[in-house]
Amino acid sequence: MDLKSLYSQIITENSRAAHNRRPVPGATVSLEGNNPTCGDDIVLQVKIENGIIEDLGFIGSGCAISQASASLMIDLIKGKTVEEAKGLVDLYLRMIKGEADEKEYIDRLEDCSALAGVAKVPARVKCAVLAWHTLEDALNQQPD
Amino acid sequence: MDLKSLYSQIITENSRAAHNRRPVPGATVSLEGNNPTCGDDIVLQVKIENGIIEDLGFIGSGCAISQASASLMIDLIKGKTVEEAKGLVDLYLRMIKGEADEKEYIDRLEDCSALAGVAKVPARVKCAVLAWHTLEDALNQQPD
Amino acid sequence: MLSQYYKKDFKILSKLENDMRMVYLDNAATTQKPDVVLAAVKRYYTGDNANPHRGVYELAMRATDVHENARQVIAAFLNAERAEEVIFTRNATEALNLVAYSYGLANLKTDDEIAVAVSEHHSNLVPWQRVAEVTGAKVVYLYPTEQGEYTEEELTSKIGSSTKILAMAHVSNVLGIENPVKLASRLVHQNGGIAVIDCAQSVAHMKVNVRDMDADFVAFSGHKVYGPMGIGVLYGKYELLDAMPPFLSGGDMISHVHESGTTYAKPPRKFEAGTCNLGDEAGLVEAIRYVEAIGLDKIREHETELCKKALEGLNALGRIDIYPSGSDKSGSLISFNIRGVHPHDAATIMDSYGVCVRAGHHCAEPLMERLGIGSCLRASFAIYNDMDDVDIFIRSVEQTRKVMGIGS
Amino acid sequence: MLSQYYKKDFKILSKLENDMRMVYLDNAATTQKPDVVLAAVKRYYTGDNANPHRGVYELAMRATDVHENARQVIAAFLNAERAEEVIFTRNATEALNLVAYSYGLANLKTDDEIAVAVSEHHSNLVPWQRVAEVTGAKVVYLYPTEQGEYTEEELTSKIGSSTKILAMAHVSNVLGIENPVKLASRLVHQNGGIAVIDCAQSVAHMKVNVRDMDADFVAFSGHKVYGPMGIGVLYGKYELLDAMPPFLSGGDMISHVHESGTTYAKPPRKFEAGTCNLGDEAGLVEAIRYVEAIGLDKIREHETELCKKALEGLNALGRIDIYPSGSDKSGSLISFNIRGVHPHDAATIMDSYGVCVRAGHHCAEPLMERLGIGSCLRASFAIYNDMDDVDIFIRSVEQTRKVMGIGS
Ligand SMILES: Cc1ncc(COP(=O)(O)O)c(C=O)c1O
Ligand SMILES: Cc1ncc(COP(=O)(O)O)c(C=O)c1O
Repeated sequence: MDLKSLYSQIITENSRAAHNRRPVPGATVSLEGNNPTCGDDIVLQVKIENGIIEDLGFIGSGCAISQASASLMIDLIKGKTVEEAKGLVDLYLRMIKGEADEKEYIDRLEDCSALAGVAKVPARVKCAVLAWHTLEDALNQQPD
Repeated sequence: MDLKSLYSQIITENSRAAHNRRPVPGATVSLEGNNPTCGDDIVLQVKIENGIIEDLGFIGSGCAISQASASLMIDLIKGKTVEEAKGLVDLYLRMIKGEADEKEYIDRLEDCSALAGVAKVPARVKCAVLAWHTLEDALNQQPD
Repeated sequence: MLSQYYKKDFKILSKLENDMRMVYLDNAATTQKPDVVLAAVKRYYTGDNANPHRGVYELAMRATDVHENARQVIAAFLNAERAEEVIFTRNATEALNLVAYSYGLANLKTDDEIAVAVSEHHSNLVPWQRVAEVTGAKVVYLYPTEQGEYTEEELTSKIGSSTKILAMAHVSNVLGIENPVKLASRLVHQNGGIAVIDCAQSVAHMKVNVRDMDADFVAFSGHKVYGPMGIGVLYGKYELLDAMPPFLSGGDMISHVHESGTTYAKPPRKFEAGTCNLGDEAGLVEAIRYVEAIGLDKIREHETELCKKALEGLNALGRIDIYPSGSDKSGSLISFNIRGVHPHDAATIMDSYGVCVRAGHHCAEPLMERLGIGSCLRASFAIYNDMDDVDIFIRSVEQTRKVMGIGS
Repeated sequence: MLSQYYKKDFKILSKLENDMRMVYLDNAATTQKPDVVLAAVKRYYTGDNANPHRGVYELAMRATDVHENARQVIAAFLNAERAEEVIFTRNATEALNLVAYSYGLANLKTDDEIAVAVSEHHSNLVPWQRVAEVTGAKVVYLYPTEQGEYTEEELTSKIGSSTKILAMAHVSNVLGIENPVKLASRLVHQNGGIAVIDCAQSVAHMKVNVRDMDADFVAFSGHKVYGPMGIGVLYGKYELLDAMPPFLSGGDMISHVHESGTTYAKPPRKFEAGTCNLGDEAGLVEAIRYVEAIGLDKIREHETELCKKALEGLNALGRIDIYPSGSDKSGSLISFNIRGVHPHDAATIMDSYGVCVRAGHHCAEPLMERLGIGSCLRASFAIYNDMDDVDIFIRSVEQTRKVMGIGS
C-alpha cells in the first residue's frame, strides 16, 4: 500500500474542500454521522427537490480521510437524482471494501476513486465511509 | 490414605451415635452450622452451667463424616469446662489440618482421633469440622 | 466408538490420578478442553493481541477481527438472524443477570408474573427472585411431574396474561431431559411476554437453534462446551436488545459521554462494557468448530449410548434412586443416590477409584426440596468418555457400598 | 537496560509486521503477555481444570486451591488485610460497576454527592452518572489544573459533608500522572464517605498499596499488567463488602435458595456468581509473580527513562502539543497531538512504520472536552520497550509530518 501517495491525494483534496464545508440554506434533510471509534462527527445537510439533489454541505471535524471523502462525495453527488446517488453510494462502499471493479469505479466515481487505497487500511474504512453512510441514511429518509 | 479403614471407623461410630442425636432440654445455646459446599446443616444445642458443659446434642442431616464427628465431639466434650473444651476444639482443628502431633491428639482427643485420616481428604475437611466450628461459635457466645 | 478418536485430544485425560485412570464424569459442571482450543488461545496472544475497537494500527484491527469473527461464528452456531444479536459475557450467569437487570428492571411492575421452572439452576432463578423483590412482580414456579416433565397442562395453567417473563432451561442440570421450551415460548408469546432460555446444559449436547425455539434470550457458558472458562454468550432478539437500557457501563459501550450525561452505542456494543476477553473468544470459536466437526447429532448419539449403559448398570445394582424417578429417558447425565449412602461419602469413595462425579445440590436447591432430598450424585458424560469409563463408574458405585458396609 | 532481558519473554514482539520491527506503544490499552503467563494458563487447563467449590473429588479440590491461592497472591500484592477482600471480576469495568450497583444503589439518596474526577475513564464515570440518575444523587466533577493536577483546594472545595463517594483514578489513562488519592481518601473519610480508586493504570507501573492509600474499593484489570484478558479484581474493605447486597446472583454466591427467597454467602463468594475464570486467574498470578520478580521500582525507573527520552524527542521536534500542557512529569505514558495532523491520520502513518500508538478519546471524553480537543495520540510504555523503540517512535512522528505535507 502506498500510504504516502494516498495521503498526498487526500491532502490536495482537503485544501480544495472549503467550498463544501458549510451549512446548506433550505436543506430538506440534516443528519449527523458519528464514528464511535474516532469520536469524529459530521453533520451532512442535503437539499432535495423533485428527486434531484440540489445542494449538499457538511460541518464537523474529523480526520483527513473523513473530511476528504465528504468533500469528494459532495462534488460527485451534487445535481444527481436520488436514484443515481444511491447507485453511486453503493459503488463507493464496494470500492472501499475492495469489492468493486477498478474500471467501473474510476469511470463512475471520478475523483472519489482517489480513495480506493483506503481498502488496504482496514482501520480507516470507517472514516472513508462516514459521510457516505450518512448520505445513504438521508436518502432513505426521503419519501419516494 | 486408607479410606476404607477411615470409613469403617466412621460407620462404627455412626451406628452408636443415636444417643447424641437429640434436642437438649434447657439448652443455653442453640446454633446452626452449615456447609455451603455440601448443603448439609446441623443444629447444635449446648447446656452450660457454671462454666461446665453439662449437656450437648445435635439435630440435622449430613454425610457420615460430619455426623460421626458431631457425635464423637459430644462424647468427648460432655462434662468438660468451657476452657478445656476450647483447647480440645483447637487441637481437633489442628489435627484435621494435619498440623497436630499424633501422640498428643491420640492422648487428648481419645476416640475423636479416629478422624485424623480426614486430613488426607481435603475435600471433606469441611465436613469433619462443621460441628466443631459450630461449638467454637457457641462457646464464644458465652459470657465468661 | 467416537471417544476413541477424541480422548487423545484432551491432555488432562491421559494423566493418571494416584496411578489410576481418571474417569471424568463431571462434564455438566465443566468440560475439559481439547488441545486445539488451548492452542487457539495461545495463537491469539502470540499473534494478534491488542485492545480491539479502540486501535487504529493493524494489530488492533486484527484483534477487532477476532472479536467480530467470533460473534459471527456463534451467531451461525445458534442460527441467530444477525451477528449483532450475540453478546459476549463472562459466563451464563452474567448473561442471565444482564437480562434480569436490564430487561427485567425496565419492564416489570407490581403484580406482573415471572414464570420460573422450579428445576432452574440458581443462575436462572435467584436473579428473578431479586428482580421480583425490587419491582413488586411475582415469581410463579412451574412444577414438573415425577418423571421430570413440564406438561402442557402445567404450562397453560401457569403462563397467563400476567406472565411477562418465562425462565426455563433447555435441559435441567439435574433432571437432564429436554424441556418443552418451544411450547413454553409460544405460550408466553401468546400472552405478550418473553422467553429466557438457559441453554448452559444443552449447547454441548444437541443443536441449539434460537429461531426454531423462538427464544427471546438464550444464555450459555463456553466452559461447558469445551471452551475456556472466561467466556459466555447471551443471544437476544435485536429489537429487544435495542430497546433495553445498558447493563454495565464504561469503555466501548458508549456513543458519547459528557459531564452532563451519556448516550449509548447500538447492540451488541451497548452491552459489552470494558475490554472483552478476546483470548477466550478465540478459544470458544475453536471449541465450536471442534464440536461442529464431530457433529452434534453424533455427539448426542454417543452420549445417549453411554447414559443408557450407565443406567442399566445402576439399575442392575439395585437400591439406587434415580432422579427423575423411574426415568428411562437418557440424555447426557444421570442424577442418583445410593440408598443409605450420603452423596458426599459416595463421591469421596468413588474418587478413590479415579471416578469424578459431582455430589451436592447442583445449584438447584428448590428442585432438591421438591425431590425431598438435600443432595444427590450426578454423573455427566462428554465426547471423550467411553464404555470403559462407564464400567469403572459402575464398579466404583459397587465399591462404595462395600466400603460403607452395605455391600451386596 | 532492563528491556533487553525481558523483550525475549514476549513472543509477539519478535514478530515482524510487514517486515518491520513492531514497536508496541499501546500498553495503557493492554499489555502483551510473557510466555510464562500463557504457560500458566495452559498448565491449569491440562492439569487442574474442574469447577471449583462444587466438587468433592481431588481434581475439583485442586481447582479450588488454584482459585483461593490466586486470591491470596493478589491480596498480598495489594497489601490487603484479608484475602476475603479480593473479588475476581471480568475486568476493571465490571469491578467498578459492581461497586456502583451494589454499594451505590444501596447507599445513595437524593442530594447526596458523588465526587468524580473529570479525567476518569468512562468506566469510573458513566456508572456513577447512571447511579446518580436512579438515586437522585448528584455527580460533582473535580477539575485538574492545566498541569493535570488535582490541587488540595479543588479537593477540599468539592468534597464535603454531602459527598458519599469519591471516584478517582490512581493514574489517569490520558494525563498519566499520579493523582493525590491518599489525600482525597482522607478528605472523603472525614466527611463520612468512601473512596473508589481505579488502579487500572497504576498497577503495572508502581506499587498499589490499598492500606496505605486507605481506599475503600480498588479496581484493576489483569490484561494491563501482563495477565490474560478475562480477569479483573475488585478489592473492598471487608466490612463494606459484608454489608453490601450481592450484585450478580446465581451459582456459588448463595447460602441457601428456597422457592420463597434466598440467603447469601459471605464475601468474597457473595460477589462471585457463576463459574470463575480459573484459567485466567492462574495466568494473572503468574503475571504478578513476573512483575514482582523484576520489581515495581525498577519497572518504574525504566519506564520513566523511556518517557523522558520520548518527551525530549517530541519537544525537540517542536509544534507538538503535550497533555497536560507543559508537563515535564513523566510516568509511563505521553498524550500528545502533532499540530495540524488529525490523530487518526497520524496513527495510521505511524503504524506504517511499525509503531502502534493509540488515537482517539481514550474513553475519557469529559476530559477531552475540557482539554478542548476531540482526540489525541497516546504512547504508553512497558517493561519490554527500549531506547530503540523510542527512536523509531520519534522518527515516525517526523515522517508523519512529511507525509502530511507539513514536514520541517
Ligand atoms: C484508568 C482506566 N480505568 C478503567 C479502564 C477499563 O479497563 P477494562 O476495559 O479492562 O475494564 C481502563 C482501560 O481501558 C483505564 O485506563
Ligand atoms: C443449567 C445451568 N444454568 C446455568 C449455569 C451457570 O453456568 P456458569 O456457572 O458458567 O455461569 C449452569 C452451570 O453451572 C447450569 O448447569
